[in-house]
Amino acid sequence: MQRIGVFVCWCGSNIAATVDVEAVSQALAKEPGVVHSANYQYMCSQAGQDLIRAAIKEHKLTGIVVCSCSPRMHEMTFRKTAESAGINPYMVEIANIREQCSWIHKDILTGTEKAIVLGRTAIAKVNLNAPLTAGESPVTKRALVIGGGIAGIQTALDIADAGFEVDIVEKNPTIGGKMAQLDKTFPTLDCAACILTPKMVDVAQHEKIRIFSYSEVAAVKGFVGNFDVTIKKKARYVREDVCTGCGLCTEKCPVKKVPNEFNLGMDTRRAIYIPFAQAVPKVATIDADYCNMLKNGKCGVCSKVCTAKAIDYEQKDTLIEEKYGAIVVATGFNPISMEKFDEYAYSQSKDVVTSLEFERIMNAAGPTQGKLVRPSDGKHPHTLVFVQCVGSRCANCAEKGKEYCSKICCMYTAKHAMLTRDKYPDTDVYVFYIDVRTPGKNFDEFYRRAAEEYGVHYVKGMVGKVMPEGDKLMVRASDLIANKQINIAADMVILAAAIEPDKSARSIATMLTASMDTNDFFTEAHPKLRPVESPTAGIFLSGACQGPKDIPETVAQAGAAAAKVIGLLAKDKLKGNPCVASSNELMCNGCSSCERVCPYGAISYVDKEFRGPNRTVLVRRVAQVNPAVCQGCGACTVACPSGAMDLKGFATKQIMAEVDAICK
Amino acid sequence: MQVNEFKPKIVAFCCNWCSYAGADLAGSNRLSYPADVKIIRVPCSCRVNPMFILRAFQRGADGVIICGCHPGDCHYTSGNYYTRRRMALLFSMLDYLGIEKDRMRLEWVSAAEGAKFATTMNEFTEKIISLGENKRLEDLRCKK
Amino acid sequence: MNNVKEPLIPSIGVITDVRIDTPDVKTFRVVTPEGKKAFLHKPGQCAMLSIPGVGEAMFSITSSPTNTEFMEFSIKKCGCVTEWLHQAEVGQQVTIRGPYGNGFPVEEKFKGKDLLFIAGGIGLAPLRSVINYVRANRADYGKVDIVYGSRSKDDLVDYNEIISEWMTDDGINVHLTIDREQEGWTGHVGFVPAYVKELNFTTDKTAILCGPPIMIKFTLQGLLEMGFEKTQIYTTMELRMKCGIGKCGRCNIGDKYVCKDGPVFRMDELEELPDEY
Amino acid sequence: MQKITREILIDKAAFLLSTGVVGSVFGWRAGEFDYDVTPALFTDKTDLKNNFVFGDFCGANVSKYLIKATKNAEEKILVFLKPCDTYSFNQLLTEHRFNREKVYVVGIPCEGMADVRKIKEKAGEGILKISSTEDGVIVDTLYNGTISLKKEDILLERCKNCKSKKHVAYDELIGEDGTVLENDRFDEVAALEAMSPEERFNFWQNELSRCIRCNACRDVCPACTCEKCVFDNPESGVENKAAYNSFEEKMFHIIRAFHVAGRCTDCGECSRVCPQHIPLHLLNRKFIKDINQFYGEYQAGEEVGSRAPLVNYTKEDIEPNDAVNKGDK
Amino acid sequence: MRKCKVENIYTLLGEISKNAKLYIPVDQVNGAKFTEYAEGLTLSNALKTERSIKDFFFPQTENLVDFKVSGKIIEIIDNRSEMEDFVIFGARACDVRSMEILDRVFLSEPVDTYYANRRAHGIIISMACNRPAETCFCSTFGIDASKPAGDIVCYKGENEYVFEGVTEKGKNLLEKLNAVTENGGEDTAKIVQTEIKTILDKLPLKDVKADKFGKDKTDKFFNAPEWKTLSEACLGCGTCTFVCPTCQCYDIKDFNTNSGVKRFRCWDSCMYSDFTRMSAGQPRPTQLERFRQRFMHKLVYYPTNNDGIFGCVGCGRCLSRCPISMNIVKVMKKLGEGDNE
Repeated sequence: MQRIGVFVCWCGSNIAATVDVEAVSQALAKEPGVVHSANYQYMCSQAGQDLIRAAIKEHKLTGIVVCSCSPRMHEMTFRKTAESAGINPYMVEIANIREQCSWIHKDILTGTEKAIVLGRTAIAKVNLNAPLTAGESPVTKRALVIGGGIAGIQTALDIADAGFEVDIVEKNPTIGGKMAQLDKTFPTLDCAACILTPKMVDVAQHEKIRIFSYSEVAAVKGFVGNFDVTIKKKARYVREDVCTGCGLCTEKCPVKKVPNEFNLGMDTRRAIYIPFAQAVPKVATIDADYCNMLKNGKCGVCSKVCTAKAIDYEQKDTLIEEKYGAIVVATGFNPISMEKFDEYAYSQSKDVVTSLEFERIMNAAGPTQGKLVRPSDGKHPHTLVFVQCVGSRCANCAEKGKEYCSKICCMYTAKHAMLTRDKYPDTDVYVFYIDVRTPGKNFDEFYRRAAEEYGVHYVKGMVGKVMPEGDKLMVRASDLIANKQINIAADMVILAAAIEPDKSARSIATMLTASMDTNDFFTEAHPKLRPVESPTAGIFLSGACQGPKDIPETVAQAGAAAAKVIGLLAKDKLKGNPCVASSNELMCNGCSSCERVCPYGAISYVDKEFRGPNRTVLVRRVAQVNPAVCQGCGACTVACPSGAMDLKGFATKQIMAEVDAICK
Repeated sequence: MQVNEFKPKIVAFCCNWCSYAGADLAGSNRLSYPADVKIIRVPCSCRVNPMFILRAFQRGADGVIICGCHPGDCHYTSGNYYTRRRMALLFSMLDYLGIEKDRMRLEWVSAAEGAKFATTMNEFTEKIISLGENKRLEDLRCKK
Repeated sequence: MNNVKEPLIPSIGVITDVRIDTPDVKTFRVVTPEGKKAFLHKPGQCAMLSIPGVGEAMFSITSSPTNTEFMEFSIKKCGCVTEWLHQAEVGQQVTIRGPYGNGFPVEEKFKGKDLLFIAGGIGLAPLRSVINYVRANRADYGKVDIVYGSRSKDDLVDYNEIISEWMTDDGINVHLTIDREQEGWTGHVGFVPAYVKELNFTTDKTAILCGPPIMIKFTLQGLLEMGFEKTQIYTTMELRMKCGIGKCGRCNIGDKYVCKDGPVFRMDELEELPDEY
Repeated sequence: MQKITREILIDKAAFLLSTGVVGSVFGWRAGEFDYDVTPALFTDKTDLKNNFVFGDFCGANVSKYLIKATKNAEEKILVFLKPCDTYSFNQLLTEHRFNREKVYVVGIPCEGMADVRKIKEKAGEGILKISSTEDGVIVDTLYNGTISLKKEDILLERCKNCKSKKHVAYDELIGEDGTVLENDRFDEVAALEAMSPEERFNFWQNELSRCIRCNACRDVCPACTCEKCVFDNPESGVENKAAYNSFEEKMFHIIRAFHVAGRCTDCGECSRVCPQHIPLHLLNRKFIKDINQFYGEYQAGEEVGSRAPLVNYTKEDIEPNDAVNKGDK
Repeated sequence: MRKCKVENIYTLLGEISKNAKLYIPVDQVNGAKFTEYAEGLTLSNALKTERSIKDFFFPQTENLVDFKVSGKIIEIIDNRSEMEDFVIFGARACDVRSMEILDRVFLSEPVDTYYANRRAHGIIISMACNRPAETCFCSTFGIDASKPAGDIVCYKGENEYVFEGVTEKGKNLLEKLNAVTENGGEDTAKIVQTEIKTILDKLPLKDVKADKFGKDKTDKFFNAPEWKTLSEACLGCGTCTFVCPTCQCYDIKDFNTNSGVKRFRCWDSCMYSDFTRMSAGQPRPTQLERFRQRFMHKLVYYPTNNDGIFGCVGCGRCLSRCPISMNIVKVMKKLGEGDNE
């Protein structure tokens, strides 16, 4: 039998206001196994923890029940407290009498009664707790960064600078991501390429960093500290180690009409190409969908002109197996498709563009060499209408867009409007908005400059319809402040498309067993306190894959994720989660049910000798759990009909005791 | 308050990653639901053994609800899919044995769905109150 | 004693003392809530102790019938009931019913004889009541030899009593042995059966054995080789029991019920039983 | 179709024994009467010739015995399996319960086995002799003279709705193999489903309250091969030896049915052996019916190594709340 | 002797049920079962009830005692209530003998008070077996199916039921029924007995003999090689023990309710693998030992302790219930045959 100490927290008035903490601690003192029961204002405070430590010593406690806030909040805290006083951290259970009790019940009688039941339940469990020790596993001192945008680049650089090896897997032929496509950046208007490309070069030259460009993560096995990752290096038909990036092939290639994705299809490239001048690695890639040689074996021009002999039409996708200790997801974002927003005539008129397309138009390296012209006729536009929140904040149109705010649109639209007015003072620029959101350093000042100094017409209201009429785009909108309908004959309409996580993220999340929210953004382990970690141990989040964010925020998060990775890789050994499944070999009959439901492949079988009746030896096939691989879900425990499989920390007996205590 | 008001006993198994967090969120947002609902934290809804559910009824529970991550969102990738199969068969079997089918329920509640958690518990409790005391799966020894 | 009328309904016992004997043996003192001895018994008889909800188990009463104040049970940790008991503190109530079994024929057969007690490990527990009974009625019995062995010095049950009381008694020879050499141990080292042979007792004694099956087997062999008759040797058995009154069928071996007809058997009686123990 | 007689089987067995293909034969041993045959292992040819029987009363599914028998056997064991037995055989192999190499399976056709209870119901107590005929049996009785009964009236419950005459595992076949049959085995389940919950509750309350927890259903079940059943294991938290009240009876049967769900081949042994005549197969069949309906047709034991529905899933599975409400629609 | 017309039997039963709970065999869906008498119920014609009358005196489960535990304090609660008188009508000779066998166990010192209490309040009206079955072999154990024991013996003739008071209890009850019975019936009883005897001679198991078994035969049979083949197919279920009218092994279990501990007794079976398992080991490790124990107990151990009376009554229930059709007749024949060689 345990010697249990019960500690009821007031949480200031958070608990004490609707739960009679004194009554709870008195009632729980009578429960079996309880030898000490106390209450205190803030159990999680230093003083509160000291109180627990003292009681452990004084009453020779073997188990602790803390009636306080959610275990998701302070379970760790109290486990550490217990450990520091010499008892096993897993002898601590939390009764959640704040979130599940005091905060939701107004009546003190009800609250107190329920708190007692919750406490009793935790006591019943602790009575059956056993000390658990975490297993140890070694750490592979290398990190994988999935995605080579600014988030991935920054994370990789920070980790590598700390002395650890980092591999970046980028699905495109070059790293750089969305930022490489941008022209200027708000609110300082420095040129994106000027600040990004040096970082790309740093990455390329860093001795600790390897770039797997034009590659994808194909499979992930293992667990924190010990991931086995299969990387698929797609065939680019150019030998990376040999190609000098001279670009001769891209000039001679006869296939000229390939839509250039870097410019969002607004111009063309060749079948062999280097995405942009500062690409890293600066290596050509053959687009197999267009290359004549690969399609029908007729051409071979690039091979002929390549003096470095880098062209290899026989190249195949290769699989590379690597071990990593930590994985950072930096899969980024994309603007949503405008297909469903027909009211803006995106598909009907070339002059209706998305903001990212506009960004390319404004970019000196873009399809128009930075000249603002209409995509349809190359004429200079005079009236430009910017539409905000296209697909963002769609509370009532979730089937078309997103419910969330895409966060960056207000600022880049201000930037676009400002730059347009700056370069082409002859233009009329309208911005239609629901709200203008500028909560960042120097953001509001930036927006006001656009509106006030640059004379951008900000109109609160939404655009109802855009109709192409002749070479004009008739924009019908409402002005909510003036409370009237307005019609504008525009030359160009720029849509601030909502952003969404990259489509590849979903399958990556599945491979990583990392959870996602309903919008496919990766969930963080804690929205406030652990914003750069995934709930899955060893998986970290960097950049827009976790939620919409601008460059400064992305870089900050990238650095934070790197710091977390460094913290992990700096350890030689990792302590595992001791709440893992284990099989009672005496009960196991080796039927394989558990193995089939294990999502981690943590269960294997061995033939083992057992003592049979009359001094005989029987060999039986029995299940064994690899505690380092097991994540403790418990699926196997229910699949096992013999009850041979149990889960430490959530044992069948413990849960049954909890059921009993609740129903008592 | 009425003297003979039926206070049902309801056991809610909540997975640690989604539904328990959803319950926490309900708490943080002060969304109230009946005190008759008591939560047992399990790592994943797939830890819930049918034996636990029957045990709860034996010990006097009037309703049992299991909450897990939405399909596809399981922290352990597939746990809730197994739960879904197990519970579909178990509930169907209990119904077949003439046990009121509304006494047991499976709901998917994400960590973000504090409001859903509270509504679900309110609705479930209401349902159980309308069904009355659990008579068909009771163990008289456990009645006071 | 209400137990005569209602054999399956226990009465309350209170643990008034817990003594740690060895790392896995504790001795519990049990009295009624009024502070009296729960019932009278013979040496070698047993009682059913239980903790409601945990289980009931049979234990031999280790204290002597001549002790009129309380009963003692030396209990080795080896199952859920015993594990629970080992956690119990003074003041804990348990339930008790008994006495069960035949006990040793201290009056009928042992009187006037020289006695040789041979015990191994926790096997001393049932013999202790006889030894103390004999000590209390010293005049009725001849010379007493006690051979007691255990794994180590720390595993010798009742060590203090052996040293301070038994060894100081006249006419009692205590021969202690442990399985392996141990620092601070100056006594004999070796297994009990070998030690018994070494001591080369005269065959006019009545031998009383208790210990693990392997010890019994080899000691018995040794005694027979030394010239003892089977009718001179007694032992006490342990088997799964539930009712204690020879009805539930669990401890049935051949035509005997160990809880009622045993647990004490003379070797020749035991040999007649089918080989199932 | 060739009628299988004991002589044919004895000859086959004797041949395989003498050629050393097998070291022993698992079959049925004659009893006191014509109907009380016992599964038995034969090693001796004389014993085989004198005591081996095969006939209308060899209903017992002997596949489970192979677990024990193969453990001690040095040589191969010959086993005669009826079509339905082969499903259990495969299921046991799926669960790695014995070594296939140690068994030599001779598949034998089956025209349905007789239920002596039904004969007694019709012919009364005092049965002196039962002889098989082309389409039934002739019963000599103490009190009612000689009675002849039609086979379809005396078939075992499970044979009335035979699911398959096809052997899904064998090394050798005597006679021709049959096919998987269309059958009405879910009709009884459907009839229960059509009742009101109250009626269903009363039905099962009445049936299950007769349970004496002798564990025959479990001990005979080829899917119940746990080293130690949770109901025998004090550590499991659900151990109960004798059902004290109707809850424990339900608990036992629900959990047992759940544990074999997806693994039960519907061999019907549980109902056959129940001394209290509880139609336990209706629990297992309910699970099979649900599985077929929710997750697609699945026959346990049809294929060695197939993945049981409860250790499998699809992302589009039915929601439990919809599963129980399906009847309301 | 007293008699009553066949058509008046329900009047008589009604009379009995006025003063005590009366149980009569009634055909249920799955065989005859002793059912509490109520007007409108019809007596079963079946030879045997599915379960024996053992259930009335030694029920499958019964609450022995309750405990309340709070902290270190235990309270013992004996919650037995006053036992009502009851009458069982229509017990067969074998079942009645089984009571004698159980009495020797439960009523020997120390007396099992639960059993004794039920015995004291129960009256058994036995009924001669008009139509013994092929599985009957009570004569093997010296039981006369034409003249059963019991508190009252009843013979069912063509037109009348005849009653004979045997014990004091029985005679008293019969006296109370004077209003619904009349004197006589001796002839009918004789006729019934003779008829039964003729049939008994035709039973297929009439030649099963128990004389090779009995007192002090342990050595002879304990190590017989036949046990291996006999026990080979045994599933280790408890069917035979639970339908057996004389099996009386039990277990004592505690059940932790939400508010206390209930200690109850339930049937157990020596056929179960955990029957004798203990922390120190398992004295009967395989089914062979457990199987042997059951039959040795019935045929050797019990007679040794009980003046040669066998622990089997030849009711034949195990013959028809065993899932694998293994039974005591096969055991006796096989072991007996071994003896001849």
